[in-house]
Amino acid sequence: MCDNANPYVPYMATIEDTWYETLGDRCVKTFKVTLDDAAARDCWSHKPGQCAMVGLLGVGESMFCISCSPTEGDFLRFSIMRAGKNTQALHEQEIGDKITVRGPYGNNFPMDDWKGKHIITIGGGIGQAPLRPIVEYVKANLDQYAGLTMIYGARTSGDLCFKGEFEDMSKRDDLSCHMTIDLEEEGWNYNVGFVPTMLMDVNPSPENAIAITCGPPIMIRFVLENLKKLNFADEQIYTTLENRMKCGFGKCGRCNVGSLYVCKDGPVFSYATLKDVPEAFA
Amino acid sequence: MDSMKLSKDKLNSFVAILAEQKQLYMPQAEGETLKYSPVNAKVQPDLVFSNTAVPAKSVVFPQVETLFRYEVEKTDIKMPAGEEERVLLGVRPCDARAMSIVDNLFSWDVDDPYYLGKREKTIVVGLACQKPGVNCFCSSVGGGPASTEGLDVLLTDLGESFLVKPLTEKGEKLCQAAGEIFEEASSDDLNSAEKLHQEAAALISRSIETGGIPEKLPGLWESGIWKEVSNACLGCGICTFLCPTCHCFDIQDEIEGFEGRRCRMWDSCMFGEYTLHTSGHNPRPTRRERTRNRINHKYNYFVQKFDVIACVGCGRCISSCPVNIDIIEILQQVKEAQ
Amino acid sequence: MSEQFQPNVVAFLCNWCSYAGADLAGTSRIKYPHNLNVIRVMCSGRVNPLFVINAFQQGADGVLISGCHPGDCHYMEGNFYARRRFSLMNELLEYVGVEPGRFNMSWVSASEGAKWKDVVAGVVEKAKEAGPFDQFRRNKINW
Amino acid sequence: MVDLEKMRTIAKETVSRDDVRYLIGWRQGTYGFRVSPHFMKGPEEAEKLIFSPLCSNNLATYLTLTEKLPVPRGEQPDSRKIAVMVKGCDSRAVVQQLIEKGIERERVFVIGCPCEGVLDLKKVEEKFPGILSPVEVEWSGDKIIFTLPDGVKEVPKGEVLAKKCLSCRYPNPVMSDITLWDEVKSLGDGNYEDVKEMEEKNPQEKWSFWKDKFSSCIRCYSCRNVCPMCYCEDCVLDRLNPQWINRSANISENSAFQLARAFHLAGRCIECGECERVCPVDIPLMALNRKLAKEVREQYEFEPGLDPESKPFQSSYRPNDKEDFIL
Amino acid sequence: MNNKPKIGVYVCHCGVNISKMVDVDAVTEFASHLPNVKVVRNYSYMCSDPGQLLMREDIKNEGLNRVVVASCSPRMHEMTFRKTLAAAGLNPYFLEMANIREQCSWVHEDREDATGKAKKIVSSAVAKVRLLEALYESEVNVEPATLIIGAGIAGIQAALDIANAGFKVYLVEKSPSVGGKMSQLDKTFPTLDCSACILTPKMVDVAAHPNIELMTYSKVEEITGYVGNFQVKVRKKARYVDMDKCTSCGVCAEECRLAGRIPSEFNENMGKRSAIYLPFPQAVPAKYTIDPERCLFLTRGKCGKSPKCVDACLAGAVNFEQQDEIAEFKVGTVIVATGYDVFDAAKKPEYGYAEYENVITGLELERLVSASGPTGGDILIGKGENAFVPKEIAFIKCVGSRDKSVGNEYCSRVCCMYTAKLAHLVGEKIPDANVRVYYMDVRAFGKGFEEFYDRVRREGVRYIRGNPSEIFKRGDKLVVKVEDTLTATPLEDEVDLVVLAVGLEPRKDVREVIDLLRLSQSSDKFFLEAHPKLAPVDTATDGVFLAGCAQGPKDIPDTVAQAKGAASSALVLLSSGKVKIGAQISFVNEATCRGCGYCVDICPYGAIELVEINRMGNILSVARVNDALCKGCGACAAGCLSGSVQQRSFMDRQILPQIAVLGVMR
Ligand SMILES: Cc1cc2nc3c(=O)[nH]c(=O)nc-3n(C[C@H](O)[C@H](O)[C@H](O)COP(=O)(O)OP(=O)(O)OC[C@H]3O[C@@H](n4cnc5c(N)ncnc54)[C@H](O)[C@@H]3O)c2cc1C
Ligand SMILES: Cc1cc2nc3c(=O)[nH]c(=O)nc-3n(C[C@H](O)[C@H](O)[C@H](O)COP(=O)(O)OP(=O)(O)OC[C@H]3O[C@@H](n4cnc5c(N)ncnc54)[C@H](O)[C@@H]3O)c2cc1C
Ligand code: SF4
Ligand code: SF4
Ligand code: SF4
Ligand code: SF4
Ligand code: SF4
Ligand code: SF4
Repeated sequence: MCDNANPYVPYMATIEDTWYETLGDRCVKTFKVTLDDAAARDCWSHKPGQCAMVGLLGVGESMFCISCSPTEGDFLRFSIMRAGKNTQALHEQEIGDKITVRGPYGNNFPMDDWKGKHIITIGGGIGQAPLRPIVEYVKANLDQYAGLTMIYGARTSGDLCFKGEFEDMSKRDDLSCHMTIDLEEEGWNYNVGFVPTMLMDVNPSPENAIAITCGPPIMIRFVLENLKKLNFADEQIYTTLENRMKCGFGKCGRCNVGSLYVCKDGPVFSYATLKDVPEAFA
Repeated sequence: MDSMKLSKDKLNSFVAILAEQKQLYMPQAEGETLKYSPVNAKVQPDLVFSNTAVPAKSVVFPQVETLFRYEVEKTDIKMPAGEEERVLLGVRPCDARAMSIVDNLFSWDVDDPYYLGKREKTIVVGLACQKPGVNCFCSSVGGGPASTEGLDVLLTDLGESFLVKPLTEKGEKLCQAAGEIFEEASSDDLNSAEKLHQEAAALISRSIETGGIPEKLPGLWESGIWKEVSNACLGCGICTFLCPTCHCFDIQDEIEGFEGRRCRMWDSCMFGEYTLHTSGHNPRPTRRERTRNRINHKYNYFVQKFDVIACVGCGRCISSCPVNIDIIEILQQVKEAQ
Repeated sequence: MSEQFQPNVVAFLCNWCSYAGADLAGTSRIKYPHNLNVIRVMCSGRVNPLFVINAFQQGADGVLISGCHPGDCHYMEGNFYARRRFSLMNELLEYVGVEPGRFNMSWVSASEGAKWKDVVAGVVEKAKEAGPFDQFRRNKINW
Repeated sequence: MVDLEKMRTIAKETVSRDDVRYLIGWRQGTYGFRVSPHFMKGPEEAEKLIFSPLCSNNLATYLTLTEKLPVPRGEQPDSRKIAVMVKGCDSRAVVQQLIEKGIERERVFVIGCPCEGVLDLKKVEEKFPGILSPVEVEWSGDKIIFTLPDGVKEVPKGEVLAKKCLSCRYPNPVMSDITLWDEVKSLGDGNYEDVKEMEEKNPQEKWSFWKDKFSSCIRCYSCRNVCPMCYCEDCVLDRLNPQWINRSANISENSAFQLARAFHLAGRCIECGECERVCPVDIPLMALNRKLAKEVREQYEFEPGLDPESKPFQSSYRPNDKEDFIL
Repeated sequence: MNNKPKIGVYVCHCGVNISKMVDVDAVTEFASHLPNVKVVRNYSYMCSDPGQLLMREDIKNEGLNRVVVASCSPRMHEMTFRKTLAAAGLNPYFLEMANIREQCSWVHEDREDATGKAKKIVSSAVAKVRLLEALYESEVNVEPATLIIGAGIAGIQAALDIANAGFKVYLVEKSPSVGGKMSQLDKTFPTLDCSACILTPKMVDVAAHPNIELMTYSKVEEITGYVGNFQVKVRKKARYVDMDKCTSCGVCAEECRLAGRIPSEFNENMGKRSAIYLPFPQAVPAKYTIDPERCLFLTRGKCGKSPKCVDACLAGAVNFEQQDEIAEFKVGTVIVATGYDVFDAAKKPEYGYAEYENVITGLELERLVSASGPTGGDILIGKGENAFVPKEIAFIKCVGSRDKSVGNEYCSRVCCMYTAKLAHLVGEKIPDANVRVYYMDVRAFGKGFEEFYDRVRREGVRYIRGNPSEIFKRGDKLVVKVEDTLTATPLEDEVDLVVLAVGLEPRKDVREVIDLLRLSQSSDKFFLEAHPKLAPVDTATDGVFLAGCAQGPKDIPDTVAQAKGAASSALVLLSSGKVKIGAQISFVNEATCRGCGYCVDICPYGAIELVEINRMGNILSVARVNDALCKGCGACAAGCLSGSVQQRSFMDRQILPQIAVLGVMR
């Protein structure tokens, strides 16, 4: 019964584990959840880049990208920034609490098509959440890809998500990992500077490479510019969009950019597709 | 099944039969506004030609609709009761056509169980228009005063009687159920109906040649006309709430005591919050972008996706817009723009 | 209805006068009906007129706002604003057909325990007379 | 007397000024009796300007409706004036906006148009149904002259004028930088007969009237959007946290919304009647607004939108405000 | 971090006070099913040490982060339990009290009803506590200085006390000299000390004190800021006389072209002065001042060939180039001691004050009996040749006091006694005078007052109970028309002099001070104290105190006592150096504020102002709350249409769930 008859009805899920990625007003908390229903678990299959509607009965639901790769195990992870009504309520939930999940929605990063290529992720702030599954996926199948370069930045070291993981990865010599923050900080041993600048410093070759970027709009704008300077072709550049959405499967309107529905045709888009789509970077 | 005739003095009984079998919806005046409301068998039917303020979409896509219910702090989800069979009587062809257009969206890729559930259980009995409104321009967008798209039965007012034309299996069944009260229609009746249809079409005074517009719109993305045509817009959303093809909705949870429900309700792309991100960023920050989206959605995006213009020319958005933002005028400007 | 209708009144009391007056009624062991429940605010001026509408929506059969007598406001002016706001709210509610007596406002000082009792008794009585409020109670409409 | 030539000349002069960004006036609409706001950027657009009994729109709304887009770094926000044409009631909206600091005096240029009353389109369209081609309409004493496709028709004012105008006390702008023509006599004394009539009814009658009206509200919020006083960045009616009013449209939420809106306009509503005019389901919103306006005027001797220096009604009090309703 | 609320509900039996009428067990059981409730306990006395210990342990062991105590009124024990929370390391504002005693068990008679109500009260508290936020009290430093406005006896006394305690005082006086009304008095009741003799030394002290910066002939132009941190701007008006050079010899005044032609304010316009003048001989500072409104040079630009004063002054002190100076400084507290005005007797035309020269006010008589007065201490009525010594003298009391027709309902408190005093002094000066006093009541409430009143009567002053209706002239006599209400006989009393015992009124220029500090007035239009009994020297504005007649009519002993009270209140703040700021105050959501300023108008404490912010390049004005001024009434929050200003702990989103619970639970 994998074809869920009513797409509006969520699965119940239990929070297995939670922790804070960042602190402060707009802190990010990661939730590791499993679906309660065994049948639902069997049916559920997501790919890097896909999202899900996570919510609470009585509060509402919001779209989040699934920030883990299916290669990590039979669970889901969401890294959620506290921003408004739903996310605030979600942040209050703790291990053992029930939340609702429906999905997975949207397309995914074409991990298969990218096999044999050098994968470059360029993330900023909470924008690393959709990129993390790529990283994990490639890490798990490192032999199938030509390499993995990660560039990740945030305003301060306190705003970096998944910092521990990055620290571990930067110790590995089979990965190229670059962490940066906007301004100098005491005890910070990695790079300082904006992500787009970092990109130029890392200077990745476009040869057989794919660059995926996600972050605040202004960062994306400059990263795209710089990727062009580095001679990346439009088809080699990917990003994910996060327009407001309510249903997740192309009914409620609102998430469209031009004639594309982010929830169905996205959220993953290649720059080749997006560059001519009005509103894509609005 | 062939067309039949329903004498006007039998209209009462026809309505009573329908109302007994199914939930009957008819245009009813609520205060000074006409909208489709459920009626009982005793209603005095009054099939008038003036368009309802709220389109017939409200019957299959109600302004508020419960998706499911639950108890606060509990985990089981209770589905609303199944849909009842219903008949929609006196629908204007444009409204019916709108439903068939919206069907595309709600059955695209993922079926929408609520809409389609209602749609399937609804028999649409239309009434051919004879007195088009000032702002009707259905014939410009592929419809007409006697268009049958989306209808199960079409009635034509012949004066003393209605010509009843079943159009679908559902429609035929409905007519059969009414049985006796119909008379046979003569070929004269058919001819005069045809004539009335043509006369009505001729009465439509507003029009716009829509050919080429979908193709032209993408090129006008940055054009000055959007600012021009949206200056006066209030962002009120009347044009979309009352549009029979507008189908956007919001989803909200509502709590009453210890029970809650998740429901959906009409939303409008003319509202600022529609696309507003929690961060405060809004990809469509002003009425200019919203107006542009409204027109593009109807005349460009929908065409790209489903190959049909998502506008049926009912003229409601023109008549109801408080500041005379006139979609025909906008389309005219689109055509003229360089 | 064989059982007598027990109304549900929501009251907003300022901390310094009316809440203290209600406390005094308590310390003086003055008895009054149980149908009124209190939400404490610092000043009657804090009561947003929309609270009243909301209370009716949420199931109150009556609403009471109570504060210090004019001139006695702990914050000097708060009750003057409250008076102006609720005088209008009162007019508005009556105008749309909310029975008079459902919405009430009173001045009860910290020393008026006895008056508090009278106010409660009066307000509850009026709500009883008016019966259950269902004009625009939420009550799962169209669920 | 309306002098369109003068209106256009002044409009031309005004938009040509360096310190004026654009001018908002009225122009003939796209069909029948409709009129549309005219945003005039240059003198060449002056010919489209009109002023007639059809010009109901309160253009002051646009002074606060215009979105403030982010200003690119290094640029200055456009601080030029916006010129706006106002009738008597509209001018009160401008004054009230000044009182509430919604606009700054030096950012507006107010062109006053003394007004002999505007028409109620519903009445007009009932009288002359199905008219498509734009119609010219003029005042003429106590008559309105319609130049219809099938000839000129004279109609007594009383039959077609908007209700608010029949009792309007401020037909002349109460504030303007320039007034286009001679002042006109006020048509009414602003009595509240209709309100009093409703007040007479018993609660059941009142509610059955309002229940009917409130339940047909589709919650499009046009009434709010068109209101020159409703320009909150984030209206409480839309807010999700806390959620004062649920989104769903039913008698409970609709009533709460209606009462909240009316209350928010107490002592602020300048009775331009726009909210009622735009309501697509014909809810008599003015009856609510006027009720409160009546109380504010009769009991507090206060009228909004008259004196830019005055304190807003809702943020002031008098020690001797009435309190006969208090226990 | 916002953790999921883990609520502990503690239901108190209060001995049997609660449990007798409320089924505590049922409430406990009920509360355990409420959302987010982790621990529910009941106990005989929650406020007792073991009761509090229970909570502290649960907070620590069960990880509770919110507490509801269902017991007595929050007015009783909110503080107690807040401390309990704090002691357990929890923010004290995560507490909500459910009052099931005063407003439940004690007032209901049916156990079932009372229990039902207790459940509702607890639910409502739970609904709110879930949404409470941690709050922090803050402190601000107090600038160790005080501004005193007005240098009458009140201001002088307060200044000396504070300065002696070692703090800086800025004493600002409007007129050219300190001293106020007291300096105009001759003797003071009831002891008949000479006013100048007791006042002058203090005036001199004030000028000489190292901690006092005296600014006479100055005006406070602006006060901004809040308790502990007031920013003050004072305009020191140009005197056109160099204070350092002037030796106070007075030659200039003698030489002045207008010498003897300008009515002297100090002498109630009875004597004359020059355009360059010393208000009175004992004036402090003893420096001359040029009256800019009268001086020929200053008004016309020309005074003969050259101004006589300039020529006359050997010290070269006259300087027409002098400009106003602005002094700016910071203070922690402010004392308002601006005094009073006497009632304008012309407002009672029936007494003919404006018409007849032999109708005078009490204050004028003070000047006439004073040795430093216009007549050198002789009671002479009329000018020059015609001046005469009155023999038949009538006093009329309560002129402008206790009189609704002129809008003064209050008693001026000093007129009874100063009438007695003046009657006595008249007797001293004119031994054969016949003095009678027309009165309504005699109020001799103070220490030694009754004795003094008695003495004056024994001296032969006649007290006649009656309120004169009219005074008119008959020949060269004045006729006082009155009914003796004790004997009910109408009288027409022929006299030579009528003295009106005028009452005390707020100063005509009081608006200036109101605008400076946003002070309120009581119904008598004097400044309103924070509480008539418990805070008579405080105002609604923290750090601002009242002294002397500015707060209401009073005599000198009371004035001095209150001045000392104000000084000590100011010293409390100054010496502790810090003031605490409440936590349950308001804040503005600048993202939604529409800058309408309603809240600014509404706030009784002037705690909100509109500030300009830059939102993505657009300059917008939005409201901002000054934490130090906000008292947390929440009036602003209810008045803000867009809900942009919210009061902490009483936010809309915290109250609405309470309403919901109370409404839904039937
Ligand atoms: C495809 C996609 C992936 C996302 N992935 C993540 C993620 O991994 N981590 C994360 O922290 N956030 C993510 N977001 C953003 C997240 O959905 C919003 O932050 C969240 O909806 C805010 O909801 P709220 O109720 O707290 O805010 P409120 O403003 O109170 O919510 C109002 C409503 O607006 C909608 N909404 C508001 N902002 C957004 C937004 N930016 N995008 C979409 N809908 C919005 C929500 O549906 C919500 O119901 C993603 C959004 C999209 C569309
Ligand atoms: C006729 C008469 C006789 C009296 N006799 C007696 C008596 O015998 N015994 C007795 O106990 N009481 C007597 N009183 C009462 C006595 O005068 C007052 O109690 C006393 O003067 C009060 O002093 P004060 O400092 O409060 O006010 P004031 O003496 O009025 O001093 C106020 C000072 O503030 C200054 N000031 C005002 N506004 C400002 C401003 N904005 N900025 C700067 N400075 C300002 C004024 O110039 C003045 O110097 C008598 C009163 C009257 C009218
Ligand atoms: S109805 Fe008119 S004003 Fe309202 S949103 Fe639509 S176009 Fe704008
Ligand atoms: S305009 Fe009319 S229908 Fe729309 S929200 Fe206002 S009252 Fe309701
Ligand atoms: S409430 Fe209506 S009448 Fe009043 S100002 Fe607003 S739009 Fe005009
Ligand atoms: S209804 Fe109230 S909150 Fe909403 S825009 Fe109008 S004034 Fe503002
Ligand atoms: S009342 Fe509200 S909207 Fe107006 S200035 Fe104050 S906080 Fe802002
Ligand atoms: S809570 Fe009261 S004191 Fe504080 S800012 Fe608001 S109105 Fe002023």
